[in-house]
Amino acid sequence: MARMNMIEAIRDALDVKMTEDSNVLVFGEDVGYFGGVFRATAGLQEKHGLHRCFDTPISEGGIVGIAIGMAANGLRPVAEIQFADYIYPGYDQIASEAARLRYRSNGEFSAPLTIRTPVGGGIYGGTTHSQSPEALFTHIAGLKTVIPSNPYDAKGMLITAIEDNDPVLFLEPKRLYNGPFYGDPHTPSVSWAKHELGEVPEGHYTVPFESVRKLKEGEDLTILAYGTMVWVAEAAAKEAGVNADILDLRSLLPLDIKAISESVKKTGRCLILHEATRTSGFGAELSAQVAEACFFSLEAPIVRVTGWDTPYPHAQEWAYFPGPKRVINGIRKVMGQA
Amino acid sequence: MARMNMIEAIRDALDVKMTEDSNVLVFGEDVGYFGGVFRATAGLQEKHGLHRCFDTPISEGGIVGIAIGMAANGLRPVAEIQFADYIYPGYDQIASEAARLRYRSNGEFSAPLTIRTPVGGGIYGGTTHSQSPEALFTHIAGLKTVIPSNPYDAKGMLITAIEDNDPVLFLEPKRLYNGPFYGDPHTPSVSWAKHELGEVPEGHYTVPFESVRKLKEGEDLTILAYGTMVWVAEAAAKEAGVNADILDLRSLLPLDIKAISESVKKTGRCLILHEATRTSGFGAELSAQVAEACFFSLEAPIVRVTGWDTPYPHAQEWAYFPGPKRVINGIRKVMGQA
Amino acid sequence: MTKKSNQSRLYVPEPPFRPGDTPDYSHIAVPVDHTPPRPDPMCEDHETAEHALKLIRVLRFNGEAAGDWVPKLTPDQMRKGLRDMMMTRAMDDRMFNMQRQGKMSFYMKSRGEEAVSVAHAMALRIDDMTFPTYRQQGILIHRGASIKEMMCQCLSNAGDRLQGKSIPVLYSFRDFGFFSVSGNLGTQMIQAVGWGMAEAYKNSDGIASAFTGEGATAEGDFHYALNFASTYRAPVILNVVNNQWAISSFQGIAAGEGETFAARGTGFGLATLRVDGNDFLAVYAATEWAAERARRGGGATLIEHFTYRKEGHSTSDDPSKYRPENEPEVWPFGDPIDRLKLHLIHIGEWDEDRHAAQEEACKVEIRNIYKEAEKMGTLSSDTQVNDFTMFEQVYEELPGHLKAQVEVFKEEL
Amino acid sequence: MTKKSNQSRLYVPEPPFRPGDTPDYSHIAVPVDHTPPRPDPMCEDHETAEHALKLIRVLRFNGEAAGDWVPKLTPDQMRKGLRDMMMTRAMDDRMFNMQRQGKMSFYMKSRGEEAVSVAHAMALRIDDMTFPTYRQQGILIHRGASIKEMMCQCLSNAGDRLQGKSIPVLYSFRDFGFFSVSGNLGTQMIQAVGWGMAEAYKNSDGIASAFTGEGATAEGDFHYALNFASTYRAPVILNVVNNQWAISSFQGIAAGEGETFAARGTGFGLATLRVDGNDFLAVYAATEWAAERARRGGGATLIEHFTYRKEGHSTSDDPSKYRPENEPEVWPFGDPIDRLKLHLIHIGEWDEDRHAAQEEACKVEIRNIYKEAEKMGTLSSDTQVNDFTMFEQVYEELPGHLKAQVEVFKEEL
Ligand SMILES: Cc1ncc(C[n+]2csc(CCOP(=O)(O)OP(=O)(O)O)c2C)c(N)n1
Ligand SMILES: Cc1ncc(C[n+]2csc(CCOP(=O)(O)OP(=O)(O)O)c2C)c(N)n1
Ligand SMILES: [Mg+2]
Ligand SMILES: [Mg+2]
Repeated sequence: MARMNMIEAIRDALDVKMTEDSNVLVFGEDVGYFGGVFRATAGLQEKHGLHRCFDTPISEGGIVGIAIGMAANGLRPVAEIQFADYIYPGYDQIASEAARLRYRSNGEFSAPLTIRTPVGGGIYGGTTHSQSPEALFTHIAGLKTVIPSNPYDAKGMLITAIEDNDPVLFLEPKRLYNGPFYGDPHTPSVSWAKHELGEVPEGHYTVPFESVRKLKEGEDLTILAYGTMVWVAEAAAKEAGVNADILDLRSLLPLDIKAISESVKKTGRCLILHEATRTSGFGAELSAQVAEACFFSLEAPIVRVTGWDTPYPHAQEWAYFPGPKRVINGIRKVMGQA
Repeated sequence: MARMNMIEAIRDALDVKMTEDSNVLVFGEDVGYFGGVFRATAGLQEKHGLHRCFDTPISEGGIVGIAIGMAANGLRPVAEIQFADYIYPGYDQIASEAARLRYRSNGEFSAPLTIRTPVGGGIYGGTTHSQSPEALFTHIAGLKTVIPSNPYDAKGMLITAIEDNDPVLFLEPKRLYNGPFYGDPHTPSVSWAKHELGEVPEGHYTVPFESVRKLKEGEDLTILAYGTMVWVAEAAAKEAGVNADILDLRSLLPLDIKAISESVKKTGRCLILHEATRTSGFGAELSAQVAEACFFSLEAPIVRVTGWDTPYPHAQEWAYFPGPKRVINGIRKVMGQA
Repeated sequence: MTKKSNQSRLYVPEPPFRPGDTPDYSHIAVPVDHTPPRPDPMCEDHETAEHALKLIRVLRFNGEAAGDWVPKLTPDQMRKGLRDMMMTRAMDDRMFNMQRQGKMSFYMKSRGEEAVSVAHAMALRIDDMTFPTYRQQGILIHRGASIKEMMCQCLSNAGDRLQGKSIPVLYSFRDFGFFSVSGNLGTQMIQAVGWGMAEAYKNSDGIASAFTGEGATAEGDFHYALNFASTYRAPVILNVVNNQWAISSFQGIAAGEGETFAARGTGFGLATLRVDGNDFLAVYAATEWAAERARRGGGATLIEHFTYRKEGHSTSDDPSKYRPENEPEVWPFGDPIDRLKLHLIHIGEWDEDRHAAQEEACKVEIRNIYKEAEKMGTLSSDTQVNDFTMFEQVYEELPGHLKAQVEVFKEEL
Repeated sequence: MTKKSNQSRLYVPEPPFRPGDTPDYSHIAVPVDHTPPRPDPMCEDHETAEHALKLIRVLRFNGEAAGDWVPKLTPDQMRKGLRDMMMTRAMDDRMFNMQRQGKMSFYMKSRGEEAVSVAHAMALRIDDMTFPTYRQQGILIHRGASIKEMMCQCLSNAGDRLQGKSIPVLYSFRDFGFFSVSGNLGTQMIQAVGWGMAEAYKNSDGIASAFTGEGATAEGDFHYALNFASTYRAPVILNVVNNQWAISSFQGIAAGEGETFAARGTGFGLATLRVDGNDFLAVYAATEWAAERARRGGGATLIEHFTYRKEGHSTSDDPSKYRPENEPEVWPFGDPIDRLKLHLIHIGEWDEDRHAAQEEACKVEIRNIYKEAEKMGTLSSDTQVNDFTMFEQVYEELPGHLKAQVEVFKEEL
């Protein structure tokens, strides 16, 4: 066991897989010698060689494109997209190609690749360093979309992703790299060193995707969250004085709808959180599925607390971010107190 | 008044605007001399000149990119993407650029462009000529996404789109080009010539976006549909013998949630239809919004009837398509009969 | 290049001839000494810069094979090439007619371009992975894939290895080095580079060869392919099939002021060849050169195959709407089958009678294969693909939500 | 070009020097007769093919201006250019320091590249729309945009014309022909072509000029720009600022085996110039040439500005992690300010004292402007941007769902 922050856990997962399996290659913009703008691949080139971890041209479409060709040819590429905001030039290769190669060839070819990319706000990154585009990928059949909220999961899920025989989009909430973030930028940051989920086993282990992690057992309401919002949920529930079942979804597609509906059937109330733009965000799908599965148990309307339907502004970052206040207001609404 | 099919109505809208406003330019793959693979621009180059309606390289990113530059410089470009399945290479220019230019420049620049593109199945187009990617666009703040279901609306809404000062994605259900389609490929096609909505006024008129069109007044349940599914809804409701309030949404973003919730409050039941892949489809957003607005009026869970979470298969097209049987099963479920 | 105005004006290129015009292509008449010399395949890239602007030719119109690029092919090999092209054409014709009879939803012919696929395939190893578009069926025919299986794919019937998932012509034949064809233009170019990088990474000497139409070179994927192939010196061949047309758009829309598509590679430091795509021996020779270069670590070559799309874009297209009906006939580079035939006759290895007999034999063989294929169903008969297969191969294993959808689907049957 | 292996191997380019190495750039030492002749701006594109491989230079290291490309600039104009560069640098230095003090979230300097933006802007008309990246602040300074407004944008304060919506440096100044800078690399290139096409369509003689770093040429948008500019003969200048680095990646990652970035345009039939980007007069001359060509209907020019990024990529970057610390000093092309200064002194129009005084004056002026700007707030002070402005300018008018969200937001205040 070692204490790691989330970047270290991710790097460790890559290191474990690169050591185990010479088919695992790591590449992306600035990931080679330098080790990535968030340092997730620092030291990997030095340790595993220039051919195992290298820089690419600034071309997200090209990065995904070569990953597909390599994956179809037996390798296990792990590509980094520097910020999720820059994934769109690669969107066609992801959605039309990686996700559908197995289908269109009826299983003759497939694309077992992993795309890692940082998501979310909280670093004053403005419109182009803060996005959470998960819902644009959960609509794509053939792709898996997952998002860890802590170092332990990050390592285990990344290993699962690399070993998965289908393409996986692995989203990394950048605001959590150094520690859990409870939603208030003005209180000093906590570090993973002080959190039990910063305990990361050495070597190989996996965390399955379709397996909700329950943060807290509660009876009053169910809170569905993923990524950064998991920690905001915890803080807000505490502040609101409610006894919440808080579920960290880990994987959005596939989704552990069984665990989710069990919880909502128990509590009768459901709050859904995400940082992304509200309309057609993944919260919509969660809301629809929960209502479909638990209609007769619901005692109040499901409430979504989300980012606004605007680009992510720079100066107004904390007015955009669905912080504790917005979440608490949401809790009150679900609890019928507002 | 003239009888027009949907292609003719679209062409007429372009012609009206090109005649009225020399800033309106039309371009895309094969749209010039040939007039487009669906003939929507046939004759426009001959009538308005080579500079007003022309072919582009096969580069959806380039097409949207020049449209942004032109629109920012005072023109009113109308770009055609040959099939919506091919829009992804232009996704970055649409989502990151066209949709956000006004915001990031705080109104100093904007991109009043229109992108027309055919969507939906029903022509044995398989995975790459059948998609309905609307939900990938309704998540994008700054963009409007609309979809007409008949010639009258198509013309009026396209003129609205061209005159709109924000970027508009104008989706054309290709299965409706020649006539309404009631969901059964084995019964002979009907033509717009025989349908009242094939009556299209001459000259300039507009149909506002945020204005649901009620197909049928009913009390038993509300059916929310758009594009091709509007007509399938009509046929299925009839066959199921229910008295449905059928709403043709016309515009997905912005959405006329007021009219929608009035209807659901009245009927207490809601069925949502779309052809697109289910997970994170626009039906999820509709379901969430309806539940938020009408929770206490709902007598049964909202039901979504959609395409499957698979690519659109070729031979199994009609097994994929949410045809009358699936819709009727959905109706039964909403009515508590299943 | 068209003369420039003395003021900036929106310029929109137009093809020289439209329906009603009498096409005259004498300006691209074919000079005998047009062919540039054959450099060593491991030469520096700039040594092929002029090749991007010229046209590698071997077969003269009198049937002679001449010049630096004459490949060492035996008469048997050439006869096999001829037959593969003729089989390809016979199959195309048959399938086109069957589509017209409603047996399948769609079809795409490769008439006029058969040398590009057949000769190219012949110069590769069978384990070199090709990344084709929808007009390289000749690769499969040359490599001996089952024509019946190809037809069953087009018919989406019980014999379709893709179980009806894809539209006709988007074949996938891994064992024959034929990558699953995508309906999205261009995407395969950069994937081929990734495939080639993987070969190099594994220290294998396999290579990849990718095809795009000249129209689709405008996609970003083409640029990515040139760039990544250049940066990582990937063992790939990037082929641009310039058949003059992209549906209704003439090549000038994609080419712009650029003189050739091969020249697109020059700025990337790739080797660049431009070849008469209707000349079987020239295509073979250029491919052989590029394959050797790639295999030996010399990196990628961009080959422009200069040819002509003699028929409509697909069964959905009517080319008389946008080009003169007789343009295919007056196109000055002849027909690839006729030209190889003439060469074989010229060297005394073939004659008109054998040719006529072979033409008939191909037709009969294709007809017979087709009959067998059709026995397994057609799209217009009761499709014999089990509808439930549509849920398979989305993922390796059926996830929970798809299992649920299978159940919903059962209710509607 | 590095020697090739005799077997295909995955090749990954590496920069010549890494931290700890002693960088030696004598191999790109600067020949005196490197400069190609100046053709007529309306020449055929292939007449500039060699220009893509050479380097247009005017200023010798001894301060002399020589050769075909010496532009007709008065001493006053050159002094203005010098001052604009010095102001740009002074502002960059100040803002960098203020970022370090937490006054703003982020900043990006353009040290070493000031000639590229200032001289380029000087050779354009003010109504020519530029499509910059984040390192062309010199255009705004040259064109006389308010430095205070620029600073307020970086500070996201009450004086920010963008009301805090964008991160620092992503300016938008329509009245100064400065298109809203995008955080997404490359996208502006093809937009500029569209802008230029619109100018041509309107029969205006305005042109557009777009900038990309050499790293971002790998994006598809660069390819689209070359292609569409070529096809429609758009009146645009496409500038590649090759400052050797893209964050931590040396130019070889983007360039691959390609010899120059200018050569990327050759295959498209564009005019292609490659210019010493540290040479104010050469940048001016090349831009003037390209602008004339575009304005008169000659179409687009691709200009590679060969320069060097002397500082970190941004305030978030530490270049000593990936390149030798003294590399900027040993880079053989000198400093753009020093070189223009020397020229002015050489022709007797400037001296060391005046230069020192001007340097001090720029510093003071910038400091004073900054003080005024900071009075309007900083990101770390109570931000003076009204939070509700975040809902504005998403659309021209607030749609219903955003009105509802405004109400929800009110509840949390
Ligand atoms: C990304 C994308 N855009 C558009 C299309 C529609 N489309 C199919 S084929 C074609 C023309 C292709 O022309 P070319 O590349 O020259 O190939 P050819 O058909 O001549 O072999 C077009 C526009 C597509 N399939 N994919
Ligand atoms: C589409 C996209 N991908 C990645 C990034 C992240 N990024 C910002 S600047 C940069 C390097 C750009 O290098 P270059 O184009 O050479 O410009 P320079 O910084 O040297 O001026 C990268 C990778 C981005 N902003 N946009
Ligand atoms: Mg073509
Ligand atoms: Mg750079």
